[in-house]
Amino acid sequence: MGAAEGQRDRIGAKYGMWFFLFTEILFFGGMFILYAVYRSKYPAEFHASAGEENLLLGSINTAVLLTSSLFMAVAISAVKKGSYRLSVVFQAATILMGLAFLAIKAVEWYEKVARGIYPNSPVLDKMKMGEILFFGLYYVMTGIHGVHVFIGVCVISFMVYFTLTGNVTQENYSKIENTGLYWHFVDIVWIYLFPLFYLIT
Amino acid sequence: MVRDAVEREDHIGSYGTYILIWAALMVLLAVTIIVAKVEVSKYSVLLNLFIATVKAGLVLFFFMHLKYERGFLKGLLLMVLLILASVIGLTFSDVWYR
Amino acid sequence: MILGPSNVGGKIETSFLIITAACVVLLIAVTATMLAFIWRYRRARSPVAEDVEEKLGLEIVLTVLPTVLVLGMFYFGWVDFDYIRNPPKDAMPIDVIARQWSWSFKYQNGRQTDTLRVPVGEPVKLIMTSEDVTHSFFIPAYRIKEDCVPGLKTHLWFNADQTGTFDIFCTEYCGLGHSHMRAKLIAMPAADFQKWYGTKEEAEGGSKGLELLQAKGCLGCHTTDGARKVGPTFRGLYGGKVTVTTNAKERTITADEAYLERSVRDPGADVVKGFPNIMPKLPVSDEELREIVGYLETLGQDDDHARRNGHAAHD
Amino acid sequence: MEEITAQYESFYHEKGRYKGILSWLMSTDHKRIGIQYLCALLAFFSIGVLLGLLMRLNLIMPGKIIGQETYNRVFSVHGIVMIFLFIIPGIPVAFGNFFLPIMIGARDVAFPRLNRFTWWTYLAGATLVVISLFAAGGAPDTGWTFYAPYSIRAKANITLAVAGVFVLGFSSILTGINFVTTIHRLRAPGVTWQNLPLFVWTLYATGWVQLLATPVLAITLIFIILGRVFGVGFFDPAKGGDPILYEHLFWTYSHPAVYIMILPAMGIISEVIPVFARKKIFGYRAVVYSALGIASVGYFVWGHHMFTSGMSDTARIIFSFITFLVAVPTGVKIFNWVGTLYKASIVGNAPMYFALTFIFLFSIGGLTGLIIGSLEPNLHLHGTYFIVAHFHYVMFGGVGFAILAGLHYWFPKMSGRMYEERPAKIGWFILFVGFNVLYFSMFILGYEGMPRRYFDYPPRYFTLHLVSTIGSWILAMGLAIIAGNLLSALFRGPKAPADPWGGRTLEWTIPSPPPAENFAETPVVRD
Ligand code: HEA
Ligand code: HEA
Ligand code: HEC
Ligand code: CUA
Ligand SMILES: [Cu+2]
Repeated sequence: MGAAEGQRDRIGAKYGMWFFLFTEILFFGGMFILYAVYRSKYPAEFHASAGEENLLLGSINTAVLLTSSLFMAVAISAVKKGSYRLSVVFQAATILMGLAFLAIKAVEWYEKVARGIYPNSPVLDKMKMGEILFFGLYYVMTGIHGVHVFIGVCVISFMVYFTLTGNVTQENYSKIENTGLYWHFVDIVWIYLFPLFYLIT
Repeated sequence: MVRDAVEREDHIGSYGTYILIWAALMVLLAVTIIVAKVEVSKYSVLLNLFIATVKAGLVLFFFMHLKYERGFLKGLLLMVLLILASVIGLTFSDVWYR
Repeated sequence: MILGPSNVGGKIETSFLIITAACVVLLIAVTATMLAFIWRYRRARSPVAEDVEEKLGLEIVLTVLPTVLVLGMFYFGWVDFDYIRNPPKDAMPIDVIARQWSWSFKYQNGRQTDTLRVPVGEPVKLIMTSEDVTHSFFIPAYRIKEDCVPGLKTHLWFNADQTGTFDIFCTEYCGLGHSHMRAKLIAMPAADFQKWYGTKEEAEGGSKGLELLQAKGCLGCHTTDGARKVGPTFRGLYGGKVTVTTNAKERTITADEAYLERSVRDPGADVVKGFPNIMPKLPVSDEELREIVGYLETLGQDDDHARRNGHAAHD
Repeated sequence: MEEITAQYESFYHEKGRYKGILSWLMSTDHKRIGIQYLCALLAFFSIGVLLGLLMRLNLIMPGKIIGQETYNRVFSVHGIVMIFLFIIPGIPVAFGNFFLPIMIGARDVAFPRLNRFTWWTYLAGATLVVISLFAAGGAPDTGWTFYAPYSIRAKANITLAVAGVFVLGFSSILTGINFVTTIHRLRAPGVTWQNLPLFVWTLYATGWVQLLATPVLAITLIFIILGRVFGVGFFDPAKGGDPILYEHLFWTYSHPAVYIMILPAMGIISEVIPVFARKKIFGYRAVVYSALGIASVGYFVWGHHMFTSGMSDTARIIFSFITFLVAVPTGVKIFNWVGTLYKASIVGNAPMYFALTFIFLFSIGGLTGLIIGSLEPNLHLHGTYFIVAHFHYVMFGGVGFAILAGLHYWFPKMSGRMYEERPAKIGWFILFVGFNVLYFSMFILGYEGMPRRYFDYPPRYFTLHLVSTIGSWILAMGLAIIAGNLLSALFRGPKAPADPWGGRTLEWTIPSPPPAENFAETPVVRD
């Protein structure tokens, strides 16, 4: 045990990651509290504003993210089985899916901004209070989720590098395993964001 | 350490299971969109949240291997979710009765 | 039952004293036991320690006892709470408007003042809100307070039992002038109150301009008596010399009518030296502005501007 | 247990990749990191103390030394520095880092490099806060609570300060994760949950609170920044936002935060008292359960800061009720400490003096907490100096005295030298007297209705303010004597033996100061 060995404590590292995810649950939890309160105050406005969302793009994005999770899971199993080539391919696919998600998200944001709907915009400030809050929450929650996706993409890129250089191996796969946990968690957050913003019409 | 003996042999998920889970997730995605569009009842929002929870459960238990973890970790996760739920509940004890 | 200057004050005081007494007893018990043990079991008298067996029974007693105690305290904090929070139906409503950094009280007949006057022996309900940030309305003598939250109506009620003049403080930090956001509560005999309530407003202020200063909240930051508050005093302002910062350049100008109007319409344009640029743009119609400026002109002239503004306001 | 002679060099002579000052700044040795934290903490603490004295000075002659605007900034910075830079990280990062691995027989924490990283994030956050004091716009003037909507409109450098606090929170979370994982994974054989030192237990409970409460603050602070920079109106009534919701989110973190402060302090006390009473703690299990009880129930009482905020009456009653429940496990702890003295053989060293005064002062602070936790008295006392007195009693009388107890108790182990007893006790006495003069008068002030955060006040409060200010000078003197004594011991004190107090925990089995990897071989604890 000790310092050097502690580093190789795979289970310790996994626990650490889970604890971090608990933190993330409460971090997003803070936003969900806000959402819940404002939705209970302004149900009609939330209902109406959700209709403005682009359901098609939202659904595609959900599918993209779920698929990326599949790729990530496969990539990890591949490392554990020693098929590094396969793993790298699937990691790259995960990254592509992540980037696709961000691109589609950008299109959605762009659509709204083009219509003048963004925080503090003259158009938005003239709307009803519940609608201002809905779109404020929309930007903040999807924005912070997007930042998480982006961080995930960066981390997975490092994992690709580590797998190629033999830093992540069949015996020592903590890093990629924990990356996977993070990626799946980000996916779960989206699973909840999707109905809350697109499906409450 | 002895107490980790069980965990030493880590679970390796099979590709087949993963693909099945993925397929289930896709089906649930379709269902949830349909539920929302058809507006079967005014409870469709709750139903959608329920479906989301099932999806999240699938990801948690299979993709994140929670199914193969010790009860300890599952218990902790449950505790965290309960705390979040209680915080929301206490906040609403203000919001609803104000 | 302790009586105080108001009904709710007495109730709160009673509950405070009961709970405090319980706490003092507990504190003395804990401290005395500790001191006794320290004395009895100090090294010199008790050279060898004896390990004491853990007694489950004792531990349970030591858990249940405090539980009962705290539940008792909770109860005494709660008994009159519903009474204190729920005003009777016939209470006279008064609107309280808080803003940085002054109070306005609006009566049902439209009368608006910056001093709260209430009749003794009649329940009064305050309906409170704020125009900008969160404030808190506190009458120490009555032992009650409640925040004034923008976008929300909160309430307090009381029944004054004695005549007198009492302080009103703002107890939620609201920015620069927080500690000067004070007002007075005057509890007066019901008959006097009715007389005051019935008379027209002119009787008090005398001038329309002064009333406007009060109503718009100017007097939250400015005084007319030469004391410095958050902003410079109005006394001796008109016609005197003022050192101001305009576009980051300092200059000395004469406070003429145009300057006074500019100061209200665009407070950031000329910022008086020695004061922060925090005066808000308040909604004032041209008509009202003329009244205000007209009033300011009556406040005399005082060339010694430095002395005028160097003097700090102390009660 | 027999003494391990130092085959290793002390960690002061670590031979690593880096030389000189970098061998400290880049070291991943938990002991070095702990000492660096301690130095940083004490530096910020001194700033906070000076600001505190400045406030007291102003309050006996408002407007003569500093103006109203300055005063508002001073108390805000005092609060921010004391809370976020000093007392919340406080015990865990300094004493926790140094002693947690040793006490469980490990060579380091679970993630040593992460530990190093948290030190840098702490410093980065602190730097941001410090920059916010001097950058154009001026120091924040919102109070440490950053209440919206004022904090969203105020012109001062709130964005920077809030960003700094956010980074500090991040550091705190990572420390929590690190400690919880360490305690789960790195216990030496024989160190079980049933005989884990109580200080470690409290760090464990604290770790969970850090982990689960801090993210709520993080997101709240992000909302403030978004509100200021992008005009997202979550707390702006003009845009439908609800200012009270801000208070909910803020206190959802900041009440549990007071238990982040006090739990490790209680841990120190639970270590010190048995050692100087020469016996085992009375009711080990009760003390452990009560720590876990405080940590978990403490999560659900935040509403007691909002009894006059316009929150619903239903919520007020619920929160007051839960608040009273928290007092029970705390009471259990007090009873067990006092019970430990029964049939003891009490040695009167300085750490014990501080520990026993902790019990007294913390009881005053905690019991007044119950007074303000009651529904009716709170209507009177909220926002007055009564609250200021309450939290200084729990935070200095409690945590502060525990830090001083720990500092004296572990001084020989950390520095390898002994301090002098006499000056320590003289300092203790003056500090104790000054403390009570300074803060007890605030209870009376508050009862008479003196509002807090007031730069200026009606003259009837003057006498008590004067008494309080004089107390602050006495207290400063005591603190100076204590600090001077420890500083001179650091350079001139005699060499300390491995176990000067007769301690039973593992850190006393290794030389003072401990060698680089703590233990020559993994210790095995038999009970
Ligand atoms: C270390 C920090 C710390 C600790 C430990 C506590 C502990 C407690 N605090 Fe305190 N509190 C603060 C720091 C802390 N507090 C701060 C900083 C603020 C102000 C924030 C701000 O507005 O700026 C505050 C404000 C505050 C308020 C809000 C006041 C207001 O603004 O209106 C309340 C109200 O309920 C409260 C209550 C309590 C209670 C019930 C406890 C309990 O945990 C205390 C339990 C302890 C005891 C009960 C005493 C010991 C026990 C015995 C002697 C045994 C016998 C007793 C019994 C069985 C009852 N605190
Ligand atoms: C840990 C937190 C901490 C500490 C140490 C202090 C220390 C002091 N504080 Fe305060 N204070 C706060 C936290 C703290 N404060 C907070 C959060 C607020 C609210 C701010 C707000 O309203 O937003 C506040 C507000 C506050 C006010 C109210 C301002 C107002 O409302 O207008 C006043 C008034 O006098 C005051 C005074 C002092 C003084 C004189 C000191 C000091 O000078 C006292 C000196 C030191 C000690 C008592 C020693 C204790 C010993 C230790 C902690 C161990 C140190 C170890 C070594 C020296 C080796 N403080
Ligand atoms: C929030 C506090 C605040 C309020 C409310 C306020 N003022 Fe001011 N006022 C200031 C400050 C501070 C200054 C000095 C800095 C400046 O010139 O902007 C000032 C300056 C002035 C001046 C120039 C004074 C001089 O000495 O040169 C005038 C005239 C004035 N205010 C009038 C008003 C009127 C009329 C109102 C009400 C409609 C009002 N103020 C409301 C804070 C306030
Ligand atoms: Cu208004 Cu403080
Ligand atoms: Cu609290």
